[in-house]
This record gives sequence, C-alpha cells and structure tokens, in this order.
Amino acid sequence: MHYAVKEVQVKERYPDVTIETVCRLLIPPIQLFGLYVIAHGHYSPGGGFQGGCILGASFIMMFIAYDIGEVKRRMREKLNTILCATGVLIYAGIGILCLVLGANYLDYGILHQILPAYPAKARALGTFGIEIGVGITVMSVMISIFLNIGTAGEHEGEPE
Amino acid sequence: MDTMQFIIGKFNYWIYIVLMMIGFYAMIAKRNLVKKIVGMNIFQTAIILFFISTSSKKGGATIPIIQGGHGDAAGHVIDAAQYLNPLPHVLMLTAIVVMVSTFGVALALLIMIYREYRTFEEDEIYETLEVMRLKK
Amino acid sequence: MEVVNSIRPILAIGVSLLAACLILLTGERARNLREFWTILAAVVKFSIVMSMVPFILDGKVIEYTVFTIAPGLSIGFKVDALGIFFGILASFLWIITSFYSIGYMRSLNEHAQTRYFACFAIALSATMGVAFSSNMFTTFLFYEVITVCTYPLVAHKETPEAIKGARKYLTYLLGTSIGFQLFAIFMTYNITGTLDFSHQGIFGEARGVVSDTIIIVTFILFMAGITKAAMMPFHGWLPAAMVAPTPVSALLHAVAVVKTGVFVVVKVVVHLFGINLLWDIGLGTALAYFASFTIVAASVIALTQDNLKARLAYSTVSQLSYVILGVALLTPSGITGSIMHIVLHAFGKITLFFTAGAIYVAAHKTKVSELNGIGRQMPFTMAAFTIGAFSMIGIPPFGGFISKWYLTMGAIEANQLPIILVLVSSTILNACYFLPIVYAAFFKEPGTAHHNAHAPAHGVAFAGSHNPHSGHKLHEAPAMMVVPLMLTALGTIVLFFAPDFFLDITKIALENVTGGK
Amino acid sequence: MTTQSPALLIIVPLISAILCLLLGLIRRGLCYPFVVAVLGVSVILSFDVMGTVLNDGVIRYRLGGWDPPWGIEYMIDHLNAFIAIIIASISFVVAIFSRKSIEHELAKGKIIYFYTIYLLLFTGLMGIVVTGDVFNIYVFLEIASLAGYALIAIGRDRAVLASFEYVVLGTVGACFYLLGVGYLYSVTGSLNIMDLTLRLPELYHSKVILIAFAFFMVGLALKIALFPLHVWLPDAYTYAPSTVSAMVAATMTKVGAYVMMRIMFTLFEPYFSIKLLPVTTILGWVAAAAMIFGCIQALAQTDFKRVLCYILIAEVGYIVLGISVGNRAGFTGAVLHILNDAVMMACLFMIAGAIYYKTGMRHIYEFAHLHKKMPVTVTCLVIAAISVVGVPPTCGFFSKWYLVLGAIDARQWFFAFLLLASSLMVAIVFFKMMQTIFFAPAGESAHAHIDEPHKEHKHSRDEAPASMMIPIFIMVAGILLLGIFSGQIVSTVIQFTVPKGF
Repeated sequence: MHYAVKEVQVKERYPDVTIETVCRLLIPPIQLFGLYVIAHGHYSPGGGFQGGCILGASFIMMFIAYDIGEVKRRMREKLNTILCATGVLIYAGIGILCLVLGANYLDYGILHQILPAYPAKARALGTFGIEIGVGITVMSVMISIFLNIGTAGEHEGEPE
Repeated sequence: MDTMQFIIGKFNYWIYIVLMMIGFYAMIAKRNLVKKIVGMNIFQTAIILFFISTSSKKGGATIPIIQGGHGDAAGHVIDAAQYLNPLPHVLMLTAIVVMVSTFGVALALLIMIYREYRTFEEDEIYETLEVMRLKK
Repeated sequence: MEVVNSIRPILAIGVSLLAACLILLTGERARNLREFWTILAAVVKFSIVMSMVPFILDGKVIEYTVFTIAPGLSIGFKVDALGIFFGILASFLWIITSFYSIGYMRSLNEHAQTRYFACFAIALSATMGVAFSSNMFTTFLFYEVITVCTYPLVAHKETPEAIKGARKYLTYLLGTSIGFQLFAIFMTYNITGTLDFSHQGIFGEARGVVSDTIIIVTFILFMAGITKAAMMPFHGWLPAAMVAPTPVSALLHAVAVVKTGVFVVVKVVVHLFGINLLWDIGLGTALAYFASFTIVAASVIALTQDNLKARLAYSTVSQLSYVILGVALLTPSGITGSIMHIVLHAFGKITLFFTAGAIYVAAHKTKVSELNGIGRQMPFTMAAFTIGAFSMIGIPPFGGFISKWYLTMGAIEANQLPIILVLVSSTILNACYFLPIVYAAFFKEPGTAHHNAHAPAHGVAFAGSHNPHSGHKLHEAPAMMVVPLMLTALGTIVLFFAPDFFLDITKIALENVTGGK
Repeated sequence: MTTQSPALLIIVPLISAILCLLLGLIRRGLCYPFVVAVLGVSVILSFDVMGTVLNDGVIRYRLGGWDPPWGIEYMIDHLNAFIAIIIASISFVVAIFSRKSIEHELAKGKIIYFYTIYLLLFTGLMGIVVTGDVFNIYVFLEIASLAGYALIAIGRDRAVLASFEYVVLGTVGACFYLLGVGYLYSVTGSLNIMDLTLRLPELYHSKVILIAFAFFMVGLALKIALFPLHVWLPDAYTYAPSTVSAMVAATMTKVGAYVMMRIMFTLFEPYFSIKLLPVTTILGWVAAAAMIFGCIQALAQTDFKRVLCYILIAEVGYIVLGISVGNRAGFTGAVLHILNDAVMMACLFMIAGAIYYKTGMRHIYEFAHLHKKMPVTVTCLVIAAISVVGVPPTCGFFSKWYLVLGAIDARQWFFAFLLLASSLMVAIVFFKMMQTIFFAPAGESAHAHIDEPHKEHKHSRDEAPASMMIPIFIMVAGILLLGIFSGQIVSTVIQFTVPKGF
C-alpha cells in the first residue's frame, strides 16, 4: 500500500483583478437570486434544490476567483457541517411537528393550529419551510462536495 | 414511409436510446476510470431525458401553477392540455440529486484510487495489483 | 394403546449431553472426575431407560412432543417396544464401554481425551434420540448429530491416515444422508403430509394417490440414504472408520452408529412404509436379495483381510445385513430375528472389538497373521474372543444362534429357499474367517506361522530377535479392559439361556407392527 | 404513536443520522451509544408496526396526508413488516458489534462519518421496505447503495477499487430499475404499487409492460447479485470493514430480494409472472446456477470472508429459487430464508470480524488450532456453519425444508436435487475449514507438541471483547431459536405473506 505523500501544495495565488472584481460584483446578486428562487419555489419554477444550487454556486465561484482559504474563511468547515445538518433538521422537524400535532408526517395542513393562517395557507407556509431547509442543505452539500473533491479531500485542517 | 414516421415520430426515444448506448459503451469499453464515470453520467442523463420527454406536450403547455387555485377562488376551468405533467419533472429532480450524489461518491473513490495507484488507467491498476500480489 | 406422557425420553437423552458439558468443563485437569461423569451418566442413563421398561411391558407407549415446527413436522419422542429395545442395548453397553474406554485410553496415554469422552457422550445422547424419536424428522436430526460428533472420534489420532479415514467416513455418511435420505424425507412429507412413525406405516393411504414408482423411488432413496447400515455399495466407510481407537470401533461401529443405521432401516420399513405395502409392491423381497448379496460378499471380503479390525469391520457389514434381511422378509419370525439380531450381534461384536483393542494394548498387534499363540499370553481375552466368534457363527450355546434360528424360520415362512441358502453359506463363511483366528491363537506356536506368512525371506534372522513377549508368560491387558470384555462375552451366553426379556419386548413390537394379528 | 410508526421507521434514523453528525462534533464518543440507542428504538418501532399489521391488517400510511396515487404512500403488510424487523434487528446487533471493530479498522476522525453513513444506510434500507411507491423505492435504493459504496470504500486492500466497480454496476442496476419505473409510468400514469396493481392487468399484453418488467428484473438482479450479475459482490464485501460486511451482506441482498418479490407478485400478479411470461422458469435456472456456482467458487477460496461472499451468492440463489418455483411452500421458504440467511450471514461475518480483530487472520489456512485460542468464537462458528449447511435444528434447515418442498410441489425434481447438492457443497466448504481449525496438518501439530511452552503461549485463550462477542451470541442464539420456532414464525407471519393466487 503506497499512499502518496501529500503532494498537493498550496500554490501561490496570482490575483487577477478582473475576475476578482467581477466576482465581487456578481456574487451578492447571485446569492440574492438564490434566495429568491428558494422563496418563490411554490409559485414559479424553482424551489429548495435550485435555490440551494445557486447559493452553492456562488461559493464555488468564490473558490474560483480567490482560493480555498477565502471560502473557508467565509464558510468554515464546521459551520458548513452544522448548516447541512440544520437544513435536514428543519425539513424533518417540520414533518415531525405535523406528527406531533396529530396529522401524518409532512401533512402541513395541520400547521394552521399554530400558525395564524387557514389550512391551505398553512400548507403553503409549511412547504416554504421545507424549501428553506432543503435549500440550506443543498447549498452546504454543494460546497462540501466541491471542497472535498476539488482538493482531493486534503483541505481539512482537522488532524486525524 | 411508415418507418420514417415511426423513427421521426418517436425521436425522443431514439435520442435517449442513442445517449444511453453511448454511455453504456463508455462504461464497458473505456479503460479509463474517469471516462467510465462520464459514461455513467451520460447513461443517467439519458434516462432523465426519457422521463422528461414523456411529459412534454406540444402547443405551449406550461407549468401547472394555477393562479388563485388555492383557497376559495373557485370557478376556473382546468384544461389538462394546457399544463405539463409535473410529476416526471419532480421525479427527475430527485433522480438528478441521486445522480449528483453518485457522481460525487464515484469521484471521491477515484481520488482515493488515484492516491493509491497513481493512475486512472484500469490496465495499469491491475498491473500494479499483479505486481503487489507477486511481491507477497 | 395407552399413551403415557413423560419426559423420561428427554432425560435419557439429556443426561449424557449434560455429561458432555461437564466433561468439557472438567477437562484434563481432573481426569478422575471427568471419567466419573462418564460413568455416572452411563449408569443414570441406563436406569432411566430401564425405568421405562415396565410401561412398555404393560403395552403402553411413552410419548413426549417437544415442539411442533409445522403440521406433521415436529421434534418429538415416542418410546415403543422397538425403541426401548435399542435404548436398553445402547445404554447398557455404554456402561461397559465406558470402563473399557478409560482403560484403553489411559494405558495408551492417548491425547485429547476430554474431546474423546465428550464426543462419546454426545454420540450416545444422539443414539438415544434415534431410538426414542417419534418421527422421521427427529430421527434424521439425531442421525446427523451422530455423524458429526463421531467424526472427531474417528479422526482421533490426527494422523494423516486417520484424517483421511475420517473424511471418507464423513463423506459417505453426510453425503448420502443429505443427498438421498433427506430427499426421501422430503418426498415422504410431500406424499403423505406427515413424518410421524405409525405402527402400520404412513404410506398405505398414499398408495392410491401417487404412483407406485414414486413410492419405490422414495424407498430406494431411503435405503441408499441410510448409509449407517452399511449396505453393500455404501459400505466403504466402515472399514475406513477402523482407524478410530478401538473402543470407538467397538461401541460405535458395532453398536451405536451401525445399529442406528439398521434400526432406522427397520423403522423405515416397518413404521413408514408398513409391511403390507412393501409386501404388495414386492419391495421386501428385493431388499432381502440385496441384503443377501451384502451378507455373502462382505463375508468373502472379510476372509481376505489380514488386519483384525478390518476383518471385524467386514464381518459387521455382513452381519448388519442380517438385520435388514430379516426385516425385509416381512414375516413375524423374520422381524423377530432381525430385532433380536440387533442385540445379539451387538454383544458378540463388541466382545470381538474389545478383544482386538486388548490385543493392541497388550501386545501391539493388529494383524490376524500375528496372532499365533496369543491365546497363551492372553487366555481370558482370547477365550472371550472365542465366545464372541462362536456367537457370530451361531453355534448353539451362544446368543447368535437365537437370531439365526428366527431368521431361518422367517425365510421358511416367506417361502424363500434361496435366502436359507444364503444364511447357511454365510454361516460357513463366518466360521471360515473366525475359526482360523481361534485356532491360531490357541494351537499354533508363536512366531513360526507368522514368519511363514509374512516374511519368508528373512525369517531365520528374525526368529531369534522376536518379540520378547512371545513367551508363554501371561501378559493380559489391564483389568479395566479385560473385565468388560469378559462381561460382554458372558452376555452372549446369558442371552442364549435367558432371552425372554428381549423376546418379550420383541413380541410387543411385533404385535404393534402387525396390528395384533 | 402507533399510527405514526411507519413514518417514524424512516424519520428516526434519518434525523438521527444528522444528529449523530452534530453529536460527533461535540464529542466523538457519543456517536456509538447514540446509534445503538436509535437502532434499538427502530427495532421497537418495527415490532410495533408488525403488531399493528397482525392485529389490524395492512397499514396504509399517507405521507403528507395526500391520497394515493398522488401522494407517496407507505404500505405495510406482513411481508414488509417482517423484513423491517429483520433489517432493524440485524442493524441493531451489528451496530453493537461495530464499536471495537471500527476503532480497530478505521482512522479516529472517520468514526463520526461512519456512524452517520451507517444510519443513512439503515434509513435507505428501511425506506425500501416500508414504502409503497415504486419511485420511492428507487430513491431509497440509491440512498442505501450510496451509503453502501461509501462504507465499503473505507475497507482495506482493494476496497476502493471494489467499491468503484460496485458504484458502476450498482448505478446501472438502479438506472434499469428507474427505466422500468419510467415505462410503467408512461403507460399507467401512476407510481403507487396498489394503484398499479389495479391498473396493470388490462395492460398485461402490452409490450411496454413487458419491457418494464424486464428492466425491473435485470436491475434488481444486479442489485441482489444474482449469479451472472454477481461480479461486484465478492470483492466489495470481502474488503469492506468487518462491520460493514456483516451489515450489507445480511441486509442489502435481502432487501433487493424483497423488492423482487414485490414487483413479481404484488405489482404484477402471480398470473403475469408465472403463467404469462416464462420469468419463473428463467429465474429458476439462473438461481440454480447461482447455487452451484456460488458453492463451487466458495470451495476454491482461501479468504474466509470471500468464502462467505460466495456462499452468500449461493444463498441469494436459494431465495430466488424459492420465489421462482411459484407456490406456497417455495415462497414461504424464500421469505423464511431471507430471515435465516440474514441472521446466519451477519453471524458469520461478525465471527470473521472477531477473528480478524483478535488475530489479524483472514485466510482459512491460517486458522489452524484456532479453537485453542478462541474456543467460544469457534463454537459459534461451528453452529453457524451447521446452520448454513442446513442441519436441524438450526434455522438453516427449515428454510431449505420449505424450499425443497416447494421444488417438489412444483415437480421440479432437479431443483430439489440441486438444493441438496449445494447444501452438500457448503458442507464440504465448512468441513475443510473445520478440519483446518481442529486437525491442522500433522507437521504443525507435532511442532506444537514438542514445543510445549511455546504452544501454551501461542494458544492461550484470547477471545474478542464482550462488545463483539455479545452480538455474536445473540446471532447464534437467533440461529437456534429461529430454527426451533420457525413453525410459529411461519404460522403467525409468513403464511400471510404468500401472495394471492398461489
């Protein structure tokens, strides 16, 4: 078994003003758009998956324009993991909330008992909550996949 | 002419079959592991195409979101022909996620393989394995 | 028929299982304690078995179902006359063999004695299980247990030869039992929907439903599957298993294992197929002729064997087929003869094996051609051998005569003249391969004939430096071994004069089978 | 709670997987007890579901309150509930086993991820079992498979390469399954199994349906490693960590077999699968080939786990054969064998893990005199082996009993014969192993005899730790008890799983 010695070295970064500027300008709108897509998922094409992807893409873009350190500074590894978990928990939590209120799993209609809304509206709100959860998870998973594969899994600071 | 009709009329199936076979070919015949994965991806994409194409409709059908469809706003006529079947799209959304995950896992495995054998070529990997076996 | 519910059969089986555990726990550290467990279990088992006898003699049947797995498929026990018969035999001889084993193992300083005694105890347990089982499934279960747990006994010496012999042993027994017997059991269950033994057989009603061919095939599969009975094409394991230590050969390959085989054959013939059915189809006669072939052929092969144990093994092969022959005649006398032969052959053959072991321990001789004059060294042992041999041949004051008498009667009842011829010729053959040993042991000068037979080329040079024990001084095996073999030899004589106890049980068994007719 | 149990079966492990990740960030040591506790809860839930099914009949749980066929429906009848119990129990026991073995075979930092993925695998398997929606089955199948790929890849030697092969073939299998779903959907517009069951009969002669069926069969055959499509299995399961091998070997193929049963006999009617198409005939012969091939290959292997892998392939053959004879006894045998084989395989792979943990030995020829070092483990091995061979009263016998009866009922004498023949071959496999363990070659044993103190040193008793032995004991007890109570199991549960029309 010959595991290679770590050969991936942190190359010195050659800052490129054009790319950096464009990214700096573009990333905020992209992220906003991502949020919009998440929020508007149940009225028009879009939703958690798509919005999450866009959010994730914005970070990937950051990775391309700057370097991995920049991404990790803005989205720490641990935070990313927690976000990933939180997303799933939001999703499952809302489902369980429905369970607790006495309906079936993910039966959001029942949420009208605790939300100031009639059942159909509650259903929409429930869906929205789910979309948020999905969006967060997709984003963090995207970042995580990209970081891990982009650096051959060697970016982790955590000693083993 | 019937044959032509048959081929053209079902062109979506033909495309999906061709794509699928391309992917399948890559998975079987290519000796490079990365190409195998790419083939696998094409294979999956073909299936997605198949699903999506089954839900398509001619004549400007759109997504089935009905303005005011919720609540008490009743009285509008729903004509199925105007709307696409959303279910295949939803299914494929899930399938894409599955596909991405598979792709991610496969790439991760490839990285590990590369670390171990320093190559993506199947032949060379098996050569290394053979050498290792003989060393034992 | 009155049915008594009692857990005694389970106790009889469990006691030696418990003993096996105790033996394993005690281990090599406290040898006397370990041997004590064996003896204790043997005695307790025998008394439990005997405690069931009064019920049987009253015409009752003891039943106990442990649990039911599926309709018609259960693990259950039923002690009837036939079962108790076998149970008494095995448990009684276990006591004697235990003593003999201890003597044998200690005087040879064998290794792995704990394993030996533990496996022995389990084997006995399983033998009881076969004897008392109420259906074919339970029988099969214990049949397999016997196979598996006697394997370490056969391979005991752990020499390549022993392992090879043991492998052959296991291959034959396991192979045929899974390949044929289990298949036959499946067929039986499929045809009849049950596996419970019934006194008149369970195939009777099925006959109209399925074709005779299927019944015949099932029967053949059974006969091929019960390899423990050592019928001719599948007898090869028995001589191979003679690599085992002699007590194993004695108890297992004269009593427990092979008798389990013939016992199961008897069960299958009588309690599964039923004599009426077999009579109608004519399978009994076919089986009888098959068994006859084995009787004669094995006797002839026995003549050619120089190794004493191998000769005894082929003799066993031949004698086992007597039992099958008797039951295959499907006549009352024949069945009586065959059941009696189970016990009488057991006593005779165990004596012979004991003596073979004693000779090995005392003089380290295994070959027939080396036995010249050994009778003067070991008079008690060889006297016992002579008695055993006479009993095998069937000479009147010894037990073997009784069973042969009944067998001949059975053949006459069945109008099977050729069978009588077989019996006669086999008796002659028996005499041919046993009497020379007796003659040589007592009347030949030690040394000379041995060299003539064996090493004529350097006979003279060898004669001077011959075995220091070959003089006339007494050189017996330890008392722990000689006493048991004397006891069994005595048994064959006692059984001739007082066979009533066993005959009574046999009579009950026969009444059950024929439905009192 | 009871009414929500079907959903909880999936939600509990799913949420726990995430919580396990978070817990691991706090303290690594928390993962193991947490996972065991969660799986314990799952076992209770699965029994609860079974109780409901037995008392009230089939459970139909509408996810999100949407009516089928629009919404996703969890449909649990006797068959699902039974398989769910098997999966939950095996996962639970293997999880107990995992502790030492994982610490031994894995880097410390990976333990959190291991347990997270382990729970995800469990979620996937549970999902496949519980759901009543063909597409949902696909999703869960892929969740389970993805988790499986990842878990297998953390093994030793060629594990990564094996896992890669598995990824490629597994994906093809899943894609075929997905295509099958697509075809069904394109003609019926439904994904719900119960709904499809109603809609399909009138379409039985449609070519699309036939194609869909073929895709289902091939895809599933790949997933359960049915003989010609088994190539990924031996490598993957051999090089995986012991815990993973025990888990996936015991559950993955079984769940695949379950899906096959569902597709063949619930989604399509037995009439379609047996009478209309020669599927059962083909499957029967393939399964028979699998039995013989698996056993022959097992004979040739020296790596203990590899032997088990090939036996597993043969066992898959048994199950499929039971399905394919197409009668009551055969089907009962197949379902019972799913249970028995899961227990036996988990037990054997855990024993392999315990031996590897304690001695580092993987090959059978190294096992000489193992019974002196690890007597208890070897005893367990003997019992498990006896069960695989199919000697009563161990559980392995009873499933074979039903299988052979099924074959005889179907008048397939040859299959019945092959079943017994393959039992014999398995007997030879284990017999060889036992001979190595107990009666090692004379040279070595002589050596051991002469060198008495050395021998003592070498053979001093040294069993695996309790956290490994207890699960093994549970499984061995299971092997014996399941054998004894197989009659009750059949009469209380399995007889209701037999599809109508048999």
